[in-house]
Amino acid sequence: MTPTAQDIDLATSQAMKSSFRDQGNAKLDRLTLDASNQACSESEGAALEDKLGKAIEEANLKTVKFPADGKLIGNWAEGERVAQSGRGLTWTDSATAANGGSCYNCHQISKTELSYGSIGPSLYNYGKLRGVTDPTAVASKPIVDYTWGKLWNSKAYNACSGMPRFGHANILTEQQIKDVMALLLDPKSPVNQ
Amino acid sequence: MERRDFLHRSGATAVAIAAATGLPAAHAQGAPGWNKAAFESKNLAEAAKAMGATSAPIESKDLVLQAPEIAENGNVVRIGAQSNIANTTQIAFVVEKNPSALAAMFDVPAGTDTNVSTNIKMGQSSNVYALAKAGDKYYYAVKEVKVTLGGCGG
Amino acid sequence: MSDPMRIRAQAQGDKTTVRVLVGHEMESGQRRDAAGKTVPAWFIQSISATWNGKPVMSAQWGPAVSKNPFMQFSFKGAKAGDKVIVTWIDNRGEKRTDEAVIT
Amino acid sequence: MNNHLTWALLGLTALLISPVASAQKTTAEGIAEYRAMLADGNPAELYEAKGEALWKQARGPKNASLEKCDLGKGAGVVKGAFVELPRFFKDTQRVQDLESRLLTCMDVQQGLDVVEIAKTRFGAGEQKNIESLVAYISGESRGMKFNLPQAHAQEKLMYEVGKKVFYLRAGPMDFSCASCHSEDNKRIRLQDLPNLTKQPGASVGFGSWPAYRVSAGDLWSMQRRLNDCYRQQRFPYPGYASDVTVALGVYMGVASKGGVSTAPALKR
Repeated sequence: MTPTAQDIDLATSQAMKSSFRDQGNAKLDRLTLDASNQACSESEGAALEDKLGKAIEEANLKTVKFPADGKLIGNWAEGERVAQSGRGLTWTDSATAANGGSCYNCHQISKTELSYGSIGPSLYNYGKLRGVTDPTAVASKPIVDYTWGKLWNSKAYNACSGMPRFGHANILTEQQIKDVMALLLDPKSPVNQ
Repeated sequence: MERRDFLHRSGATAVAIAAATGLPAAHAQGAPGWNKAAFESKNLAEAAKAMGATSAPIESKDLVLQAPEIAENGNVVRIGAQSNIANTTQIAFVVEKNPSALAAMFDVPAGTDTNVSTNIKMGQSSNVYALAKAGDKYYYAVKEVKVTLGGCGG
Repeated sequence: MSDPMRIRAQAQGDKTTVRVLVGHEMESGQRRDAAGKTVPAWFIQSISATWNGKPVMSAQWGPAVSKNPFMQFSFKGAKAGDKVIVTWIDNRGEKRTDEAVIT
Repeated sequence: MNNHLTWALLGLTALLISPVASAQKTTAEGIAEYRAMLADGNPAELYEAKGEALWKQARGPKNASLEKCDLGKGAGVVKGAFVELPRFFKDTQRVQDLESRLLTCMDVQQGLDVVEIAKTRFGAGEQKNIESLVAYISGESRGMKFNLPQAHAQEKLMYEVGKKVFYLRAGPMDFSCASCHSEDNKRIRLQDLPNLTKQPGASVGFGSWPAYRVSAGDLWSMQRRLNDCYRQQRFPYPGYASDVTVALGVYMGVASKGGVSTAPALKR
């Protein structure tokens, strides 16, 4: 007796409803899925159908907000601190403390940090490899804007990206994202040495 | 690894690592003969002195320190030492960058091998020393142990 | 009430290797609890072992020894069936003694 | 005076020595060496011993031991029970993992207030006892192969629910279990992430819990492991022994089929 898809969906939604409760910051509304999470959960790791994927990416691209002052590059040393910190948004974190970017959990970034993850690609020499010698120059604009968009809402470029949507989901502040931008793109950042 | 990395980690565990090895103010009813001064020392030289050394310890190849190059977690680091120096009667472990440098000392009576190991806490990457007393002289061996950040970091 | 130690003493030829695991918090005295209060220091200060009444190891520990401590040493002269007795005393004056038969 | 100079020189020597590290191992080799050194002397042994004593000790309002507890292989049978859990139990008409089954036994055999125990925070009171019990019970299956039953309709359904839940992305960071545990050879920081969707990763991960967790200085049951996964996933709080946690146990346990249980292991 194999359960039908309908049985499974019903049992899953009942299990989700009965199993979780609010704790600290972490409220039940976190289990409401948007279109991206809905589709990417259902696909169980398989690629989305082309049209659906594109639609999700377009909708997410629309959410990307650029800073009003036009400055996209902050301080790389601050960015390194954001990249190191894995704090924030768990039920044991305070709602007022600054969140971290958890970047090293998944990426190699500065060469000096040995403890880095491999879920995402290495970002060592990120700006250098892309020929960024002056991130404020016009020639750098496409890669700088793309990087901002990727940090703000990764699903704008890959519907089922495993990376959090740091700007869109209010994980990092605009200033923190500027600082991470500097870590990746500033020629003086250790990332580009 | 910088010390700030530890201070930046959240949760009780991280705090435990950062504060791994401070000393309490009072030992009103502790074990008799516990060498408080030695456990308050800040480095190898102070520790040896508090243990009774009258001259500075000498580095010796006949003292073999076993310690990992990298520790996945500073809460538990296995260290051991074997002394091939004749008449060794005491073996101690010193972690340079712990708030109190001396971690443990072992008196080795005749008939017991001069080879001991134990688990220690390390607050951050540091030089770790084995210190051995033979006759009235002290000898040491040193190794650097890197303590890494692990897991999700939250 | 403290939990019993796990003592393994194994003889091979003339040499007996002793491994001891102790259930103890080994609290450093600097850690803060969730409420921000300092957790008082609580750690084993001395631990010693005897075989047939003869001391075979005696150690002094500081708070940098890990929680649930481990210690290994070896000595000569014992045989299977002999007893090894281990005693620890912590900074609160609490004490515990356990024994193991050499196998 | 002379003495002072000697002591000062010693400090200097130490400074000079420190950068001269011996032949550098790769980070992975270094971590492997660190783990190998710790392999002997896992503090989980302390919990196993305590758990065995607790299993046999008459406790609770009914002043009874757990020796009549049925973990799936008949009343009182501990050996081999762990590698077949979670499974369906006729008396409760539910699929239960080790922890939820222990709650049933503590209720029925001993008359303990298990609603209260399920609410108790990890590492405190009766929860501490449960962690010792799971260390003992899992240790009795050390070296045995996972072989979860999948004959009952409820067991099949829970497997499918577990799979759905494993891939469910949610929360402010869009994380699911699969975010970290569905590909081979991935790491978070320096920790290897087992691919829990198939062998050998499934039993490497699932099969090492309960484990003594070095970073916590405590024995963690699978329930506690899953609870912390959900915390790091930024999800709301999963209830102790809730359906979602049991379903995940079925999914990972079935995926571990044929793999060897090493629990209670030693983890970072």
